[in-house]
Amino acid sequence: MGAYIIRRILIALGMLIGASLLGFGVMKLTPGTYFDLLKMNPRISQEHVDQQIARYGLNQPVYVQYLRWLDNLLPFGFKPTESGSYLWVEESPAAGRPAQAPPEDEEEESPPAASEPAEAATQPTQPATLETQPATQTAQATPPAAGAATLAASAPPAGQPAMAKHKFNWPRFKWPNLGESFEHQEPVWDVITRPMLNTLLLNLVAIALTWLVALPLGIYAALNQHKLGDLVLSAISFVGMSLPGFFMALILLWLFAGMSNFLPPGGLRSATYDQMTGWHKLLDVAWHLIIPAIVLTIGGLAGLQRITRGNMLEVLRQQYVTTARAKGLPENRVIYRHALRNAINPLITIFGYELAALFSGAALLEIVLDYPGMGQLMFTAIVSKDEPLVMAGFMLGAILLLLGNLVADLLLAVADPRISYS
Amino acid sequence: MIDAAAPLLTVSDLRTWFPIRRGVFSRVHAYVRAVDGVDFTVSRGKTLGLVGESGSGKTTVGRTLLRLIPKTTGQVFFDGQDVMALGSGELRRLRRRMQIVFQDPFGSLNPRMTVGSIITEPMLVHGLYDRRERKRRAAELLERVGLAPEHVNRYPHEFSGGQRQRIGIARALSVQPDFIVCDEPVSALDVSIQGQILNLLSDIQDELGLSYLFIAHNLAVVEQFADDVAVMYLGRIVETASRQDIYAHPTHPYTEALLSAVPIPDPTLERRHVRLAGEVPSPVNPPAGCAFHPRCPLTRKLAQDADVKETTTIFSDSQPVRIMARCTAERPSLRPLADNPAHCHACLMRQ
Amino acid sequence: MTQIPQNVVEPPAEEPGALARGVPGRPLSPLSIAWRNLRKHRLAMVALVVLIIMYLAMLCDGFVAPYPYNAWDRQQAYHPAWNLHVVDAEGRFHLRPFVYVSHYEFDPYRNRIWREDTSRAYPLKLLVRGQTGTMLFGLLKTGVHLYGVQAPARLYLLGADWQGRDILSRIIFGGRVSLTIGIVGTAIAMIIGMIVGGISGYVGGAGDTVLQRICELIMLIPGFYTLMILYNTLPASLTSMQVYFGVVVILAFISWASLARVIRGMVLSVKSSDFVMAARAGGSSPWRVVTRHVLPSTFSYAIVAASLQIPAYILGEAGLSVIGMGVQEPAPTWGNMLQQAKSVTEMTFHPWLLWPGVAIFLTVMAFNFLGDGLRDALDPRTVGLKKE
Amino acid sequence: MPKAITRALTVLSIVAVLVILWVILRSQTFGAGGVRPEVAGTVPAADYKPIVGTYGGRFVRATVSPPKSFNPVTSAETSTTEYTGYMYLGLTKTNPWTAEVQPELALSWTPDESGLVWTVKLRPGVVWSDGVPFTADDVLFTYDTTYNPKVSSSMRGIISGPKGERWKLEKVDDLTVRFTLFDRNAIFPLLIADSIIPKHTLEAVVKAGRFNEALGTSSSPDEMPVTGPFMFDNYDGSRVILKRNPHFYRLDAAGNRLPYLDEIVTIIVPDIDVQTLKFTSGETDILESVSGKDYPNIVRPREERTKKRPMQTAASRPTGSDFTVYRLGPSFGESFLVLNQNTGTNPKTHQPYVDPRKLAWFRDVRFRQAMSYLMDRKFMADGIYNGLSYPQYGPMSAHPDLPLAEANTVRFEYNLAKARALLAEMGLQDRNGDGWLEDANGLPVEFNLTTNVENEPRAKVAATMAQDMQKVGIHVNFRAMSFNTLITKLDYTYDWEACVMSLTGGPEPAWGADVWKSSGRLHMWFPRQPKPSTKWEVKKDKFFRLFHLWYPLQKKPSTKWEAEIDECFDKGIAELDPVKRKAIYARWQEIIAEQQPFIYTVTPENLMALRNRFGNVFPAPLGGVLHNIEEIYVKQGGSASQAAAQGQR
Repeated sequence: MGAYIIRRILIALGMLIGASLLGFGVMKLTPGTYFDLLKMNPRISQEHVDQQIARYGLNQPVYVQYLRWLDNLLPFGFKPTESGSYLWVEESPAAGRPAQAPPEDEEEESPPAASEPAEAATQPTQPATLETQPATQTAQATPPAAGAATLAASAPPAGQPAMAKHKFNWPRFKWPNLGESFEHQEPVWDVITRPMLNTLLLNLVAIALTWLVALPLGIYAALNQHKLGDLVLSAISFVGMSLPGFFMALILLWLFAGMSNFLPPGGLRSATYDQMTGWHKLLDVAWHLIIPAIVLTIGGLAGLQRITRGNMLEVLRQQYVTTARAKGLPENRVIYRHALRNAINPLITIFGYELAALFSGAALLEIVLDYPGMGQLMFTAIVSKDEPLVMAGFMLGAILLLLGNLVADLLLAVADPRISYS
Repeated sequence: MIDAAAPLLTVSDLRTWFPIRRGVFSRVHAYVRAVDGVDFTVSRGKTLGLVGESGSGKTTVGRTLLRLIPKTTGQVFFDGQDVMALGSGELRRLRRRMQIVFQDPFGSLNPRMTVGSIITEPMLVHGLYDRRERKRRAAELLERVGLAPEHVNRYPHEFSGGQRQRIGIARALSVQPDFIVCDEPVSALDVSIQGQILNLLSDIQDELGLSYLFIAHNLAVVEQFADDVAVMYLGRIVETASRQDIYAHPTHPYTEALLSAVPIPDPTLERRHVRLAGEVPSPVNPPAGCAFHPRCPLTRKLAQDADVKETTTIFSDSQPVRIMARCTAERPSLRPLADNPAHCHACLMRQ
Repeated sequence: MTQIPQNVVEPPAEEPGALARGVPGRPLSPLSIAWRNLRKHRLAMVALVVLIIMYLAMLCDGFVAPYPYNAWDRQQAYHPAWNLHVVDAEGRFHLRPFVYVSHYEFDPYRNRIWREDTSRAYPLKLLVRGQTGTMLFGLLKTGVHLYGVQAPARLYLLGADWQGRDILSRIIFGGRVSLTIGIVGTAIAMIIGMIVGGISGYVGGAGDTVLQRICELIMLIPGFYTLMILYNTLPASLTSMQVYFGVVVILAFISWASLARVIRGMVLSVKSSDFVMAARAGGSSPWRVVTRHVLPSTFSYAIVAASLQIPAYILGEAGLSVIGMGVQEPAPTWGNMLQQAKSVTEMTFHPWLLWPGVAIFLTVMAFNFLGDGLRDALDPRTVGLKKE
Repeated sequence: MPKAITRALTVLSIVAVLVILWVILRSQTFGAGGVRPEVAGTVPAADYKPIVGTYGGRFVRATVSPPKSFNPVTSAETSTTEYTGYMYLGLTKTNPWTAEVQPELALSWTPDESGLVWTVKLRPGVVWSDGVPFTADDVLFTYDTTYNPKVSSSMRGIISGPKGERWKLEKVDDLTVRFTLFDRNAIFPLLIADSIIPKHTLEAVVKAGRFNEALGTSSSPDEMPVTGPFMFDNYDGSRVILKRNPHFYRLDAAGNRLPYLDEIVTIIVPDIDVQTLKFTSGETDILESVSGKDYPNIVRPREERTKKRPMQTAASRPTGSDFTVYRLGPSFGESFLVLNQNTGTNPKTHQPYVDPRKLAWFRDVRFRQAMSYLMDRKFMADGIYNGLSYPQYGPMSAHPDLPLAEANTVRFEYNLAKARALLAEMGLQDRNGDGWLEDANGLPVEFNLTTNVENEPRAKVAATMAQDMQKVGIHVNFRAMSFNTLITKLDYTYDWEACVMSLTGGPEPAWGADVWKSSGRLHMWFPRQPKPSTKWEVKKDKFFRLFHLWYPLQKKPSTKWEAEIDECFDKGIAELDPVKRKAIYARWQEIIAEQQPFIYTVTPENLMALRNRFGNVFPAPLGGVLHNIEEIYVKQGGSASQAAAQGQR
């Protein structure tokens, strides 16, 4: 089991890198950058736009941009430099030190973008100056021995400091981050936490509702097969399965918010939220959740109800249920101890998949209903090309999918003694 | 051109192992040794019966020598050609001469094809005959195997199991092969039908001079059909002899045990009933030495015999059993009997 | 497909008793059995009929619809639905429904107040001559329409949009996109899925691993986000036809992987089946084995999966269009028509703009019923284990 | 048979759903009862007489996008300025009625005779919200920071010369600053309306090189002392709260320190539609930028609400008529059609940016005038804005009251016959009787029209004109694309033909220099020209010459109009005499109206709605409803709900 999980995680890491490459590549297919938006404002100068573009490295080759992004994510990152190099930092030739070529072969592979120091000098972007300045200062101010010490273990023994034109940039610990959003000018993590929590809230409420309603209904339908209740439920299921979520959302919005002001028209909290007391705050959020949660629930309800019913019928037909009945066990015990457990097992996988779709599953609905969640955020980010934000949402979605699948598989193993991963 | 006395098919040291992968990097952890060093020959116009319990690897042998499953090591010579070394084109040509009839009459016919196209397909892919001739031959073959020629346009699901097996035979015959692997062709059929199919196979053999490798899981079927018999246990052949020899003088304890299970039509005859202890061990981790030793009835005898010196004690069915030390250490090889060189067996205690 | 249970006791004489089940002289192919099963499924048949009607209307759109999709009349912007009358201004009843010419004025609150000119009635007519429209995907031109009224009156059974275009006509023309996108998309995904799944399952080895990883990668990426990102990569200079294909390809790109995986699983099981062994032993080339034996065995799954996936494509296109990513105006699709109804003002004042949503609902439901019927008819055991 | 029942039930439920939909979808669906809100217009400047209000209350508004930063130097987008406008004052401000420059932090600004040296006297007694006095040092610091190359300042380009010249600032005394400009600049008083930032908190930040990140959305309120009426309090991702600045310099007539309101809460609501709903349901107090399309919905009768919902505070309880809708006259978001007149060739592919055949049409003034004749401005107003918009024919004509607006411009009213005639004069007419136009060579007249998807009214404007173009026989392929893509085409690749756009405008033409001057970046029809190119540059391209032979120009249009516009703008900025300036800009408007490089369509009406509980509301045509936010107060005793809100606080 342990080896299985480790294996899954290793594969998952590889998959995530693949997914990030795919996402990044696809996003780069579109021309233009986020900052093109600024250009239509006569009050914003071209220089300002160029500066912003340079600040986020959008003028560099795509692979450098990708590395920059990846570097942000790693806990032991290679500090990005403005010359585009990740492993090799260009040392400013310190006075008095012999600048000789190092013997290693790798050193000769000077990074492609490193040939643009002139440009970097003429357009000094903010982070660059900030990062390189202290480094050069320490190098110049401290004696060679101390300087070597700051270069970590790679530096040759003091006394004969073979100062290279490039020095190896050792990975050092840093907190992983998702970069900075172009639009919000804030760390991506800060931007997405709240929408993420909102989306989780909506989806968890909807999933809980769906399961709480669908399971009893499914069991009821199975136990009353071909009776009126079952028939009504399956008729409703078919209609519910076929009613597009966004259409239902539009109609509910129009009926309850547009025409009658009965339910709030969107968002998650009222403007007066912070004037409210604790109890009212809860009610306020619940009030705002009604329309989106109902739409999501109805969407999932129909399918789950039908599957539960099918599974339950299947199990009830099995011989061990017949045996249990033949033993004279009370009907309730037969159904809830013997049948139900086995009927629910296959549903566990579905639960895993639902978990996987937490982030992107309700995206369209969020956009249509103006719910302040990930879908809404990603929509604006994609349209305006706020790349760090798009990548973060994309990757979070992918991670959740991986996790959901893993959880589904593990849950299945826990629930079903016949399955084991060894 | 080729010596008629030379065997049609020679199999030497054939092994088919299936890897088992596990762990973080899914390295090969172990192998299922389905076939683990098998030698036999099939003579022209004769039938070799290959007998063994389920899981002994006999079906794998049949499929490996037709190259339906990749071998691990070993050689197979068919009419002087090294089957395992053939390129894909030569292999296809050879396939005309080697055919197979499957055990399961329901799974071996493509449910989406008519009987006619099932039978004509081998001819088609080998480019034999033109379209009309193929149709004519299909009808002819159907008739030969006891079905009506107009059945060519029907689908397999409209036939009974015995009828389907006849279709399978007709398909095998369609390219006029020299050799057919009959992979338990009757074990899925009712007893009443078994005889009819066996008779059909036998008639066809007489008529066309075919050779068969006849795979079966009990000796009863083989008794009336095979010229020679090979007994397999856990991927190895433990005894091979002519039909008469094996039924008259089984030498390997496993063969004896199998034979004792065969019902004897003559009530006056009495056969000592040998009951095998335990179950077939896993082919992943076969017992060292003689693979049969944990279940071997001879060990029971050994418990009483005092003259065998080197013994060791194993636990079989939780009973301590004394067995010959060599049985657990040395892998027995197939050796001819002193009095009958055509009769080989692989039992250390009897050699 | 097994019609005879395995435990049936066989007649000893081996007379072809089992054959008596079929119609004598005519082979009963698996397909005809499926059709026979499907015919028993009433609801699926109703759905099939509804779909056939819809597709026929879509194919003959220029003839069935009273107006071409882009026929505008700015004087009639936002004309309400159903302007057919049977009782005229004097209170007389007419058997043949008729239409009055109408026009609007703004009241001080900018509501459109509609007034009908009752001086002349324009009766509803069948097979009238009107504006030339196209049908059969634009291959044929027709000036004759199934029904309509004489100009200058205009018939608005389901109302008009902001340019005075007939909603019903646009729904019928919108079927060109919405009704075909599922079929084209599923076909593309199915072809890719079959090829990849077939190769992956049949060949195995390193190729299988690589293909499986690619499939997993595609399944890993969050669907709707990817849809939006990919739509944004479509070049700007595309015509609406090209955008349509772009959207189809994008939708297929998202969905082929799961198909490929299921087909791979089926190929793996079919591959080791005896009839495939038999075909190989018979000397069939791998290509022939895959195309003649392995893949056809996955067809029944494929057909069911297709009928169940088509609604997903319709909804996918509509969803994208509703948020403005899809085939653009003036070409109608049900999604981009709904986009206009998205605002609460439009829904309150012009609720007839929501009709395309009803069309989506009906189509999706019909496909759901049909898929359900097909699943029952084709193979209840091997199909539909997992609901996407 | 149960199966039969399930089928019957399913069919029945489908039929039921369809019937319900049928009933609902047939016609307008709101009840007729209830009360409509009032509708009002602007108040004349003469009636602007604020009274003494009362303290307290909050003001809730909604906005589309979240704030990116509260840094007035680095960000000039609306998402920042809509807050910094309340927080930071400039030296001057514009009059909301007349667009005249008025004193704010500066009391006076006087040029010397050369027009290059301006002496600015600052208002005494102004303190930052943390109590530190505002002095000339803050002004110097602000301009230092703006010119700092490490600061990505949006203003730097505008106040720098073409060769990087800068203004020189000298501190004469604590309340006097002397600006020395590098050239004469008539809009200098306007330029110094930009926010002044505090030196005492930000100087260290600038020195540390962290200014670009300073005053961000996660900064604490203590880091942001302000001079404006409101200061930053809190931003939690969905709401921005600004609170009252107790040190704001203005006093009311009774000597009370303004502002009256305690808080301005801005909630982020991306969807305009939901903003409307939030306003009508009582969650917000103001509805800015109402589209004419939504007007009937906003003024529709609403029931007086009596039942109180648990989660709604009394203050936000809506009633049918508790707000007023203000019609403020034309806004600045005019849509126009622009045709690509770029004669250049792509340096990579050596292909001309625009098909020479089409370029010849686009550069022909008759073609552009014909396009202007094709604009059904009446329908655009009625169909898209419910009639709440103004036809526009020239760059400023929709604003007849603006100081520099010139009303007597040429107008090309909707007239298909005149459009056809002009096109025929160019040789574009239906030669084969198929209803579509062909050129002299028999080739169809066609081009691509585009706009951006995101702006729905603009897309509708484009769709409308495309229909009329088709009606006169031009094959026009209309496709909307995403804004980024469109901008890339307009700004980099130049591979577009016709496009519907709009620009952020304003009452001062000089701001638009980048648009109108031929070297400008936003000179959309042919940006970044080394020198004005209105003259036919036939020799440049071989193909072009070939085509030129086929389409000899019977009458050469005025060839130097672009150069003349350049001249207008160069002269206009340097001209300090208002009368002469007006004449210069009148000439510019005349040229544009005649040459139609931008073919204007309609300008939507500026509509706002505000709750009636606020006092001192004096809507102005340019400043809107909130221009005197510091004087706006919550009326006492207005309603019971108001009292409740007061009590709760």
